[in-house]
Amino acid sequence: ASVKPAVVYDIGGKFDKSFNEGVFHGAEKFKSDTGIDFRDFEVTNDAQREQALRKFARDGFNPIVAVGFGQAQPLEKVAAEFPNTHFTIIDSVVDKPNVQSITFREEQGSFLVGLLASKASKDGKVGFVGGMDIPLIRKFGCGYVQGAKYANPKADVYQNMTGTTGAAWRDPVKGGELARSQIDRGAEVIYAAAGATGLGVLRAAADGGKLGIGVDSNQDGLFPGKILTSMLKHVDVATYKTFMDAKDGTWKPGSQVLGLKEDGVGYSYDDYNKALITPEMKAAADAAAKDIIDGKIQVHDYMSDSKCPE
Amino acid sequence: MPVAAAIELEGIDKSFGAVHANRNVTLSVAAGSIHGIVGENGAGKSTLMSILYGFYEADAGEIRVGGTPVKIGSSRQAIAHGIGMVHQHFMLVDTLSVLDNVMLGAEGGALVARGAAAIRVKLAELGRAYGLVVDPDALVGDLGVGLQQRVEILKALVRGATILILDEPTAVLTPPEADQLFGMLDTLRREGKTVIFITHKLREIMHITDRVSVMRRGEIVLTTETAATSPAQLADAMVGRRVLLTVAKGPATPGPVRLEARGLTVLGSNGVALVDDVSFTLRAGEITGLAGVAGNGQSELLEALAGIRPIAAGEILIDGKVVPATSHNPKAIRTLGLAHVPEDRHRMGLIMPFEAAESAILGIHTDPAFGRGPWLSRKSIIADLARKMAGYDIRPPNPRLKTANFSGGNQQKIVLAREMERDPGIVLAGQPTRGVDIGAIEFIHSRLVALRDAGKAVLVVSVELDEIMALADQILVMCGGRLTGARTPPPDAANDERFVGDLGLLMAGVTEQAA
Amino acid sequence: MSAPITLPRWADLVLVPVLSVLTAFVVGGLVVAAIGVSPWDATRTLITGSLGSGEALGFTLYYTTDFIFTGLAVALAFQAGLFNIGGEGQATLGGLGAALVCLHGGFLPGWLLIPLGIVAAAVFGGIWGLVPGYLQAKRGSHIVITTIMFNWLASTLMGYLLVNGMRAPQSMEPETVPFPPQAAIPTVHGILEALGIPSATTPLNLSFLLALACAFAMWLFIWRTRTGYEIRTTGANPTAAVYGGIAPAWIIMLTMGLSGALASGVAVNEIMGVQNRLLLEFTAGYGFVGIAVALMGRAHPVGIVFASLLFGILYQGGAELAFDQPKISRDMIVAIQGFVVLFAGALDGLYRPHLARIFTALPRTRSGPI
Amino acid sequence: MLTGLASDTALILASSLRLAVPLIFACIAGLWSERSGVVDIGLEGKMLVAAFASAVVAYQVDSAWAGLAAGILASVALGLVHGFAVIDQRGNQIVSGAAINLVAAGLTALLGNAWYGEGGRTPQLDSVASRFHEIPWPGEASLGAIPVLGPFYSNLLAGHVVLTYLAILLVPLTSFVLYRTRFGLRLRATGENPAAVDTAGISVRGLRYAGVVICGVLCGFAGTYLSVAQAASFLPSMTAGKGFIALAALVFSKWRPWPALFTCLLFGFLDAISIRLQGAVIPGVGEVPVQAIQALPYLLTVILLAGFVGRAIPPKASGIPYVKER
Ligand SMILES: Nc1ncnc2c1ncn2[C@@H]1O[C@H](COP(=O)(O)OP(=O)(O)OP(=O)(O)O)[C@@H](O)[C@H]1O
Ligand SMILES: Nc1ncnc2c1ncn2[C@@H]1O[C@H](COP(=O)(O)OP(=O)(O)OP(=O)(O)O)[C@@H](O)[C@H]1O
Ligand SMILES: [Mg+2]
Ligand SMILES: [Mg+2]
Repeated sequence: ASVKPAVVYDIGGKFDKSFNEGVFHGAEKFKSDTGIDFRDFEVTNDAQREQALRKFARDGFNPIVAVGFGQAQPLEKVAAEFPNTHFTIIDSVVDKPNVQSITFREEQGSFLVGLLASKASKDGKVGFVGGMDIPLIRKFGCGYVQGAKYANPKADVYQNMTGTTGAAWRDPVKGGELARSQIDRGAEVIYAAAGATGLGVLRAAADGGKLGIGVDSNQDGLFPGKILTSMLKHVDVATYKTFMDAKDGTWKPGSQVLGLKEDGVGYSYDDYNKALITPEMKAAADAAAKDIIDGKIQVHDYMSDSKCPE
Repeated sequence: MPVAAAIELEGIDKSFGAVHANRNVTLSVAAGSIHGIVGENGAGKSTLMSILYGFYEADAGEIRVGGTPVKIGSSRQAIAHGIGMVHQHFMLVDTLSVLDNVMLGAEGGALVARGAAAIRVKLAELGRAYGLVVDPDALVGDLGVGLQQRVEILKALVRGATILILDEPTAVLTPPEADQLFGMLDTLRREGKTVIFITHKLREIMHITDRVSVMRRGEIVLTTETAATSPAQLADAMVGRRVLLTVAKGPATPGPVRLEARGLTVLGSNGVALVDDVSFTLRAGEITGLAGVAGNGQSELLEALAGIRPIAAGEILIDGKVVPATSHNPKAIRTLGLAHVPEDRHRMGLIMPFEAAESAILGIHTDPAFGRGPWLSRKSIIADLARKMAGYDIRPPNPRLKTANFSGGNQQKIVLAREMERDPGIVLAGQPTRGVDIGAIEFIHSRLVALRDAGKAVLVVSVELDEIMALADQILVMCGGRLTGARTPPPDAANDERFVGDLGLLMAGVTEQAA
Repeated sequence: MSAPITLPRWADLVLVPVLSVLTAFVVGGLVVAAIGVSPWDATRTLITGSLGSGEALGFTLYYTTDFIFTGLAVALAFQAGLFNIGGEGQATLGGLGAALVCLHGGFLPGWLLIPLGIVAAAVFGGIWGLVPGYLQAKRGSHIVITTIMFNWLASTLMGYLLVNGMRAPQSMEPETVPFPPQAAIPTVHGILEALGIPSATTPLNLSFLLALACAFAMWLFIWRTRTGYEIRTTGANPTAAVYGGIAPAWIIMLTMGLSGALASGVAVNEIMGVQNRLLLEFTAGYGFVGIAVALMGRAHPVGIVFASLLFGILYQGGAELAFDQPKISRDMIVAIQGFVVLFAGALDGLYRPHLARIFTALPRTRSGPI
Repeated sequence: MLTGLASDTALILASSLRLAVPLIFACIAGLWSERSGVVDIGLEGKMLVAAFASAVVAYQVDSAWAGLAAGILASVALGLVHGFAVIDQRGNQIVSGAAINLVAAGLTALLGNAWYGEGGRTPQLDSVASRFHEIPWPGEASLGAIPVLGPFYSNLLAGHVVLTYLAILLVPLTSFVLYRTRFGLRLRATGENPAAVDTAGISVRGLRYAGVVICGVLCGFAGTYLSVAQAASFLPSMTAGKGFIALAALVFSKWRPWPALFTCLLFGFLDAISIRLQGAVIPGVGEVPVQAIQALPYLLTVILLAGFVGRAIPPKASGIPYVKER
């Protein structure tokens, strides 16, 4: 089938060093593998989401990837208008016959990096710096805390959110200060789930002789030897697969929840951090991953009840 | 010419847009002399001096200093040619000390400290030589106007001025202060310095100057040895026709008290009493004149009576009833029948960017005559001003012209028409003829007298003693915020030397007890 | 010499702003060229993308609606001599007001719920404007600084409420549940379709008419009522206002309250007209655009409607441009806005002397020397 | 215990200082401009442009100092636009400042995106030469061990980037130039009564341009600090309102250098404390919401402006174009 893929990013923008960027990388990979070009658009206000989706659909683009939970409402409308166009929404669920919904179990990946952080620290003092204070980010934090406590029940997790507006994704200075304050209190490993703000967090950790943990894509190479690992959220894979499936005619609507089992989330282990993750740590993480997949460990999802078990 | 000319102006011309402020002015000032310049408001005196001082640039003409043609493009060049100027509106920085003000532009080095020491010495010398003593460390904003003027003169002298221009220096001085100034000018003249002295007061011209020039409508219409002229001749030259210095009015028939002030006190922002325990009454059918040198609390008193300034102590009674604190605001006081012609029409009385018709309803804009309920009917406000324009001969008679585009005199008439046509019981008129030509002055004076004769209580505040004496049935004098005296003028008061002298003492704060 | 520059009224109201805006566009064009995009292509995309089709026009007018509201808000404050930079925050609070009514008033019929929502938006936005007004009038705080602080406070407050209290349960997004359907302000395409006229789906809704009505109402209020007169007097000459028995403190608070209410029209358009739920940052910087709009429109409602249309074209056309040209990002529009404010606002004296010279020369050449 | 407290205090103060540095530069920048009579709400925009230019040049040339120079140049250029608009063209100063903020926000993001294709972000400054680094002081570790005083030495005094020390030095320097030199005297007078300066034979225009240029230079430092010292790249709208906070600080300090320093440190402290306070549990109230903490500086600004500084009287002539002939 001839595919004409398109992507509509969320307000954070294509280069948010986070999931929008992951989608972009997946689409780029598809382009370089197949030679099929794609179109994309960054929305700047709420009304443009619907506008962009409709415009792409009308211009015959198919499939169209909508990034971010903010697109759910507009997609619901536009998907109904264009029943023959295939849509994939990431991070939210839209129940329509021509929509594929992909969500991730970020709490599971965060659990694993929490476990690693706890193990990498001497006395279980670790930190978490979130971007904007929204449920999704609390979900990351909650999984992280559970992992850290799983590895060391006495673990101490410092949690900070950078802000309450969109600017919180783009404030590395504040991120850096938050990280420093956690370091001052004794944190040895800091997990940044904060878009570009995370760069400041990781840098502060590196400068302070501590370890950072990246998010979404593999950020281990940013400060080699100073980043313990990255919590991987394979939006790139999901995007690539959507485009590929569409190309091969195997694209299917419906809802997918990608967790550890589906290899939707995970942690990075490569040349950059081999020296930081001892075999013992790796074994513990892999064992926990297996237990999660087998259901022996239940990682609580903050989104399910807006609460995080203490 | 027997004496060398310190300054020669030839063919100076200057326009501000439509206003032709100086027309082909030629003037020669002899070195070592005091040269007076007189002329009506707006005649172009200040403009001419500002050109000489490099503050404005002339459109045409030549300036010669000591015989050599010079180009004075900035005040810096004027200073370099030995010219110093004391402006009509002081050019001082209130938040700086006297020393800093004097130093400004003559610091004597990149660092202030070194120059400051030198200037301190100089100030002390000048203080001794001319009796110009000022505390160099006082903040200029804290000084009275008299002392501020001293600072201005010191600024010029410190810069080594040999030619000193004084623009209406005596307007802000009490008679004794003025005498002291004249003493100083005399000293300067004896030292061979040249003084150009601008004033409205013909007495002063006759007293101190060697020569005098009269300006009218931007031109010099007369230059003569002072000894060879008379006040009457100068006045005629200023106005261009014979001047009636008196107002035609019959005897007053005072009625009941309309307004009474009891122990009024008004504080300035720094807590100083600007009006200090002032009590008086205004009667129906009588014009009360409030005399005093500008800046002695008259303005504040007027604004307090009109409800604009809060009163710190005392009370105001209108028709025998105390005005409660809740009614002490312009709106409520207006409804009690008080009209107020403010001293400064630009700042307070009018709204320059508005159409004249809109300026002409300020303060009465809530009047039901101008529209139903919340609405303002343009038709009726335009018709209203059109009617008043006819009655007050306001030109051009176009209510829709922008207020700013009327001449000063006509702007003043708009204010007067607005305030007087409301048929108020009490009229407060602050400087009603300031900046207004002689024809309009006569008109305004006759209006005020007509109001009196119609049984209104009228208070006229003026810094022009002649105006007070021409109009008032009762004269109050203020100095330093206090009422220093109340007088009933004798017949032909203006020519009564003793009476004028008495008022002068009161204006200087010399009260009966002390006298 | 620096004569008082008097231009014919039409030149002052039309020619000078048009020249200023043209200059801004020329400078914008230079920037576009500098980053390697043909200004001509960009202009073509801008125009066809904003006016070339029913859909484009719908979006353009939808943006125009927001800008009319915020432009009027800034202009009203201008009339009283106040600089209200707080449109963002006021609109945000307006959204809160509208949402509270819409979420809790589901039992009401639409004809009652919609007006109530609008009133609530106006009241909430008005209060958020009135408080800085009060602080300026009574405490002497600088209104520019306070309104900026209030923008931040509003977005923080909204963040808190949407994450903690008002968020739809089970929802990822900091936003409320959708409003009941009858709370939605009818859309233009919905109406057209109901009339059997096929039309593109756009967010344009009847708030547009409300915006136009507000423009007319503001004109009536400012130039035809006693209170409007008091506001203008306070702005033009505060001392004269006091003399005239006008209490500036009251006028400042009133004006800021009304200004905030006008700004919350953005909430009516966005929250009740388009999104039908309350969400974060729906104001999207429209409050700041209002400053540019008000300056360009000379603080006059008619001017503001036209300036809003221009900015609507810029926004919609600019989005198309960003669609078409990867090198041009959404920020281009912000920069052009800045140029417009600079040339139409701060540098509007640039052409005046030259124009005045031309105008004074014209009749002379026509009538010949006298 | 005591040592722990001292160490905590020192750390919070050090954090306050770091956060205050851009405010100090910007606030003193505003002071110079407004003391000369030119109101500048465009501090924000100038900082942003400086942050952008310095990050770009520091990256391209691989030199932090070249970045600083570029930041200063860019900021001064924008300042001159403001100067031209308000000094020569007598435009409205608030409006011109607002325009500058918009132009800066738009152009930096636009150019950043056009050049590097990362949504306006500039590349990370990874090399040592391209960033300002914290300068180690002798014996930081050993002296830091001294109880109570140690932490203050090693955390608060030592180990800041060079710009931080410059920011602190700037205050006495400003104070000296403003109050002790001819230039300062004239500049202050210009802000209060330009006519007095003019009649004293001094160019008002020259002094106001001087004020505007100094303001530009200092905003250049502020912006460079943000992108080249504090962060390691430029990000769109990374100033995040610091220019306005600096303006508020200027009002509090009543346009005086030393109080300006203390006000900026206070704001920095509020910010630092809000970072530390996050997640803290207050007895009886429970965990303080992030939002409440974050609103604190804004709320305090409003409250301080409304209550505690009283009426701050700006330089009398600031905001008013100097027009000789009405
Ligand atoms: N800067 C200016 N711009 C425009 N017009 C001006 C300016 N200065 C003075 N004028 C006008 O020029 C004319 C002459 O003014 P000038 O101040 O020289 O008068 P004057 O003789 O000093 O009057 P007064 O006795 O009131 O001081 C007046 O009509 C005045 O309005
Ligand atoms: N800025 C202006 N724009 C347009 N017309 C003006 C302006 N200023 C003054 N005029 C007009 O020019 C004429 C002369 O003004 P000017 O101020 O010189 O009057 P004047 O001779 O001083 O009168 P008055 O004695 O009443 O003050 C007036 O008729 C006035 O309407
Ligand atoms: Mg004069
Ligand atoms: Mg006149």
